[in-house]
Amino acid sequence: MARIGVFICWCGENISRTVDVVKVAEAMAGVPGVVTSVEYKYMCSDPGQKIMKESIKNDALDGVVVALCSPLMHEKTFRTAAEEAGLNPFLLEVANIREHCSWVHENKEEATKKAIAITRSTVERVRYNLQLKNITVPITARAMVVGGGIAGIQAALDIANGGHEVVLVERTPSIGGHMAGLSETFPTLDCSQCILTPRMVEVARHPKIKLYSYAEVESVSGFVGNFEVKIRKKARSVDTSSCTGCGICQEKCPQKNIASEFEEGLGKRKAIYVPFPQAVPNKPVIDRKHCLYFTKGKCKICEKVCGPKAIRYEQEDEIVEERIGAIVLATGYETLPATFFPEYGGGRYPDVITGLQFERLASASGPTSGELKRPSDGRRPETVVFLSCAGSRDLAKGISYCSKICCMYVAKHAMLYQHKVHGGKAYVFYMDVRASGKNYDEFVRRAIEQDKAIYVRGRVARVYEKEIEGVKKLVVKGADTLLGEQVEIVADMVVLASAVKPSVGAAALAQKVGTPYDQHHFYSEAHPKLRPVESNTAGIFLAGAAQAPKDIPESVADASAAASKVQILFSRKEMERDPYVSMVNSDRCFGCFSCEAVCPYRAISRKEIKNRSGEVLKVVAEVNAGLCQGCGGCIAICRAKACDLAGYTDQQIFSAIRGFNTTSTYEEEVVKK
Amino acid sequence: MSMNMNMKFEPKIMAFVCQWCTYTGADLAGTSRMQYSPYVKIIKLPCTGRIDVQFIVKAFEEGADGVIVSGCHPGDCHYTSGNYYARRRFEMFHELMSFVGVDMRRIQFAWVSAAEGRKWAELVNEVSKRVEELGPFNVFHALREQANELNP
Amino acid sequence: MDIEKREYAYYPGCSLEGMAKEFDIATKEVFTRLGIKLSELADWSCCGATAAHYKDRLLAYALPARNLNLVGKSGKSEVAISCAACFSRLKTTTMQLEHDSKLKAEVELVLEEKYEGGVKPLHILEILMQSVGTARLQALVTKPLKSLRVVSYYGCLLVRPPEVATFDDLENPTSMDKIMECMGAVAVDWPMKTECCGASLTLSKSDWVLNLVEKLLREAKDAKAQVIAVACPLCQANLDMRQIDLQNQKRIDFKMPVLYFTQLMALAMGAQKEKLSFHRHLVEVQSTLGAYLNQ
Amino acid sequence: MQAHPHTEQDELKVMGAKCYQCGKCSAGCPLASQMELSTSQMMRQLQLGNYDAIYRSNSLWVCVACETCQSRCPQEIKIVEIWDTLRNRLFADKKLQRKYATKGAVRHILLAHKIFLSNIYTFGRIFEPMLAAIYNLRSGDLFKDASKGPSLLVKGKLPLLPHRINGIKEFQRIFKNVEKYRAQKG
Repeated sequence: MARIGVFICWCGENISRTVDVVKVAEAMAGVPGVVTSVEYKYMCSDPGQKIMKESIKNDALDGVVVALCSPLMHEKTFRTAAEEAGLNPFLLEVANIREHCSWVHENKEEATKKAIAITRSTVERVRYNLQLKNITVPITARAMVVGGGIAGIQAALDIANGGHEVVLVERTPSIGGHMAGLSETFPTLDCSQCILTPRMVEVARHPKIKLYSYAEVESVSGFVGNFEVKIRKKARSVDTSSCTGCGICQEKCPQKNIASEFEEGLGKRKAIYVPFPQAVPNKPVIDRKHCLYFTKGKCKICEKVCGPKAIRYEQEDEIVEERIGAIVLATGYETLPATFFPEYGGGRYPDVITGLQFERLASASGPTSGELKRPSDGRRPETVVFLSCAGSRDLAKGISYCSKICCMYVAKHAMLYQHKVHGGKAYVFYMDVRASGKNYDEFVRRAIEQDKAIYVRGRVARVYEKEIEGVKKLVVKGADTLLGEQVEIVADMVVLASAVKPSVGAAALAQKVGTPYDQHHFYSEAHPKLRPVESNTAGIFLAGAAQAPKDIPESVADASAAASKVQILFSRKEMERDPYVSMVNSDRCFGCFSCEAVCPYRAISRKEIKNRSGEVLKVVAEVNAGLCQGCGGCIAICRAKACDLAGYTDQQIFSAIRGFNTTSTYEEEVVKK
Repeated sequence: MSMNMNMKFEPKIMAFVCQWCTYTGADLAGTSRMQYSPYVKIIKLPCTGRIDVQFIVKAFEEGADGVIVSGCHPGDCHYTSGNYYARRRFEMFHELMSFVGVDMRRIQFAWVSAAEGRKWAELVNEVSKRVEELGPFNVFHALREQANELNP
Repeated sequence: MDIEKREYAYYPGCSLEGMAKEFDIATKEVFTRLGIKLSELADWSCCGATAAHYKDRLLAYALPARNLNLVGKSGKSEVAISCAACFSRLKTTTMQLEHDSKLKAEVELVLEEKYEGGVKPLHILEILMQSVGTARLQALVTKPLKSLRVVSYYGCLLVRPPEVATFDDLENPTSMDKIMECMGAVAVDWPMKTECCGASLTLSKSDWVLNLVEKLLREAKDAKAQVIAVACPLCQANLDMRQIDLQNQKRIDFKMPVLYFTQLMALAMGAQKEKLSFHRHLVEVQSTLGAYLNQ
Repeated sequence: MQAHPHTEQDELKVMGAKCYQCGKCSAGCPLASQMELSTSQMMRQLQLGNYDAIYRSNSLWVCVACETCQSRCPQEIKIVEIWDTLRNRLFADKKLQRKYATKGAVRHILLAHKIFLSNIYTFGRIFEPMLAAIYNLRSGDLFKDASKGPSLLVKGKLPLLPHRINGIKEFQRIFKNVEKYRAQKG
């Protein structure tokens, strides 16, 4: 006969407001096998845990149900407490009566009934819980960082400086990310490249960092501590070991009118190119889509001029394999292109540009060497209109969230513009100014008070081009909602603070890695407050704007946090894991190996059953507990009912199903009482 | 299953959900305080790939009037392919159940991700409403009683 | 592309019987030349226009529903419409009644008959662009409107709301421009393609309409347009008629003929000028189009 | 300083709750300069349930339903639908009309719509000369556009005889049925 204890939490008023916890306790007290059933105001507090611990000892419990918040919150807390009291932690189960009950129902009678049913089902389930032991697996103390922007760079350096090897994978030909393209940074106005490039060089020189640039993650298998990663090194068409980075190939290449990605399309590059002068690695790549040799079959000028003979037209993509213990995803962001805004003429009018394009125009290393000129005719813009929330907080454009960084960079842009074009007029259309960082609001005030940016509260409905005295101008039709009036501004340039969204391919990478992401394809953190840089998948960590829009300081803080999480993981030689793995009953197994086919972890192997004389009687399936992740796919497919999943056995689940329904008449009696 | 005829029909609906996506999605509905119908009760599983069709049959046997099976969206499975296998299996199960005469409107397959608290609440309301309209699953429950009489 | 249809049910709309008779004539002329028959719906009635949906939402769906049922009864499933406003009302009705079963029941109640559904309202611009195609249009041009500078004015309801008017771009429509290019004219880009002309206020608050119209005409003039092409009777009336008021009240004479796009098409396809009723316009057409009329 | 008026939640307030006052509607409205409350201010009053302010303003009637606001609204609010409902309420309620629609532009615009509707009620289609004539008569603006009358007639723009549709009886029944239906529903 089981000896089960049930402990029900009020969670202050969170549960007790809609669930009559006393009645739940009464109801459970009457269930066969339940020897104690109590409720308490805050079960997770020290005194609350003490009640449970003492009961485990005094009532000699062999099963415990705690009815409270989601197991994601406190399952670990109570299992640890149970273990301290001498009970196998896996004999404790959580009944979720808060997130799944008290918070989502208003009617007290109905909620109480449901809470009783949930708790009762959990009691029935716990009867069949097995004593389990955590599994230990070895850890490969080697990290992979995906994405070579500021977040990836910071994470890689921190982990490497902590003494562990790091593999850094960057999709483009150089690390540096968006930060390398920024002009100056808020709220200090220090030059972006000046603070970033030393870090990039450090990455290149670090003995513990292996950099794969122009490379992408092909596949990831395995699990925390033991990932196997395949990386596709895209063909650069250049042998990086013999290339000296002298730049003569780039100089002589006749294909010169290709829109430069680094310059956000405002500058040109060659077909063989280094994206920007401070690139790391400072080795060129051939853009095969535009290269004359690859498109027309002749040219080969780069090969002719290359001193060290480093050009490799025949080079192919190469797949390399790496063993990795932890992965940091730092894949960053992109912004909506101007073409996304037909009402503002984006894509039709060359002087309607995005914030990132403005960064290049304002950057000393940019296509205009930092002089502000209109893309259309090179004239100095006398009036510039900045539109914040271009696409952000805009359900019609599919983006419900605030892009967070725009309010600050728009203020910065207005300031930089004023510094570069004295007497110029900067208008900023805004809905709210969200400047909630250290020295941030002061910065915005400075833009308004000292640099005379004219802030207009309202959105712009339309921008159209109109020739006035021989010059093409942009007519901006907005509203000043504080005055309740329409505003029309004739401008020379319109800058869209276009919305931040995750990089292209973020979701595809998440699927390869097996980690969740939200509807916008930002990576999901394990807990919004307490575990912001961990994903829900063990061993996968998050840094920077891949998780949500973030500015530089936040991305760096994230990256260092993720790096420290990686190092905590690497501080041990092996780690403990949940024991929820598949078990095979070799008496029942007849060796069809359907399980082997469905197992995504290659955890099923074949075991020969021999008689005394060594003859093979049959071959059965066997589970490698170190590899099994407990998905249960093998169990559902097994025709012989030979597999079962520890922690989620058929018996436990059948019993839980029964538990929901056997309560019906009983629960009603109690509730009516 | 006996029912007091004076009482309003309160359907019993059992939801088999995976712990990564739908369970967490239901948690999110809770943290967001979305109000929804109380008739759906959750059984947590590691993955929809773990769901044996026997669970569904068992649920009906034990008095359920409706069943929800919900996991991660295609391509999002934590275990890379569990939901894919589950889906294939349910395709076959679907035919089998229709063949034995189960009204398939009582079984709802869905994808609810960890971010879709709203979708979970809507799913619960939708299925509750439908099952309420369909009424108690007496045909199946009667079958069980007959079976019990045959094998006491 | 759809296989070209030879016959459509045709809903001219009230204005095309009166003020916009020339739109009706020109449209029929173009379609005849294309070998497409427009069979006018027997005993069609008013779509209710703006006034009906201001008064009562139910009335606003019931009046078009009557006409949609007439289309079904005539054995056709597609109805060609010239007037942008009628098109919008009829199409909105089909869309609303398709997914709002409560509204559909209400409409059937007041109609005293079933709403059959399944009818597709098409604006003639949509038919010309999507079903006929520019290549075929171009082939019929005999007197190209060479170097005639035309701005196309779409107004509101050819592009809005975007879920109803689906055949062109919301912010920068181009279908009429493309047709004008096919006719040999110079399709001039201008910023006022979809700005409202004041519409139904013309009856009650003509001074407001005057301001809006003045802005539109000024932009057309600034774009060095010679003619404005339109596809809506109310737009035409406002832009044409109010030029007389601008002369009288503000001493501004834009001399800007405002023509239905099918009039220009018919002209390019070689129709006799007498047939195109240019004399019905208040702003004199002859002096601008003279060269093309006397070809 | 006036206290914020508070009213019970209703269907329109719920629809209006999504508005975050960005002003994109007001910014693009072709008739904003004539409106006493801009589109976004109207939405704000709606959020407060201040129907008095909404009806006191001329905005509902200045609006020509060009749909510019709605097609650009970032919150996808059905602005025209909301305004139609507000207009429908006034059309259906004589008391409201007496309170809010007896003066100035509102009176004229409302009158024009009513005359338009009675015109199509009579003929099944619009008979334009009658429309203009009756409007001018009723509004007291006798000579409005009269100067154009003769030239329109000469140019053949105005037909001389009205056309009445054959199915005028059943057509008129639609109007009556709508009235009846509304009366039943209260």
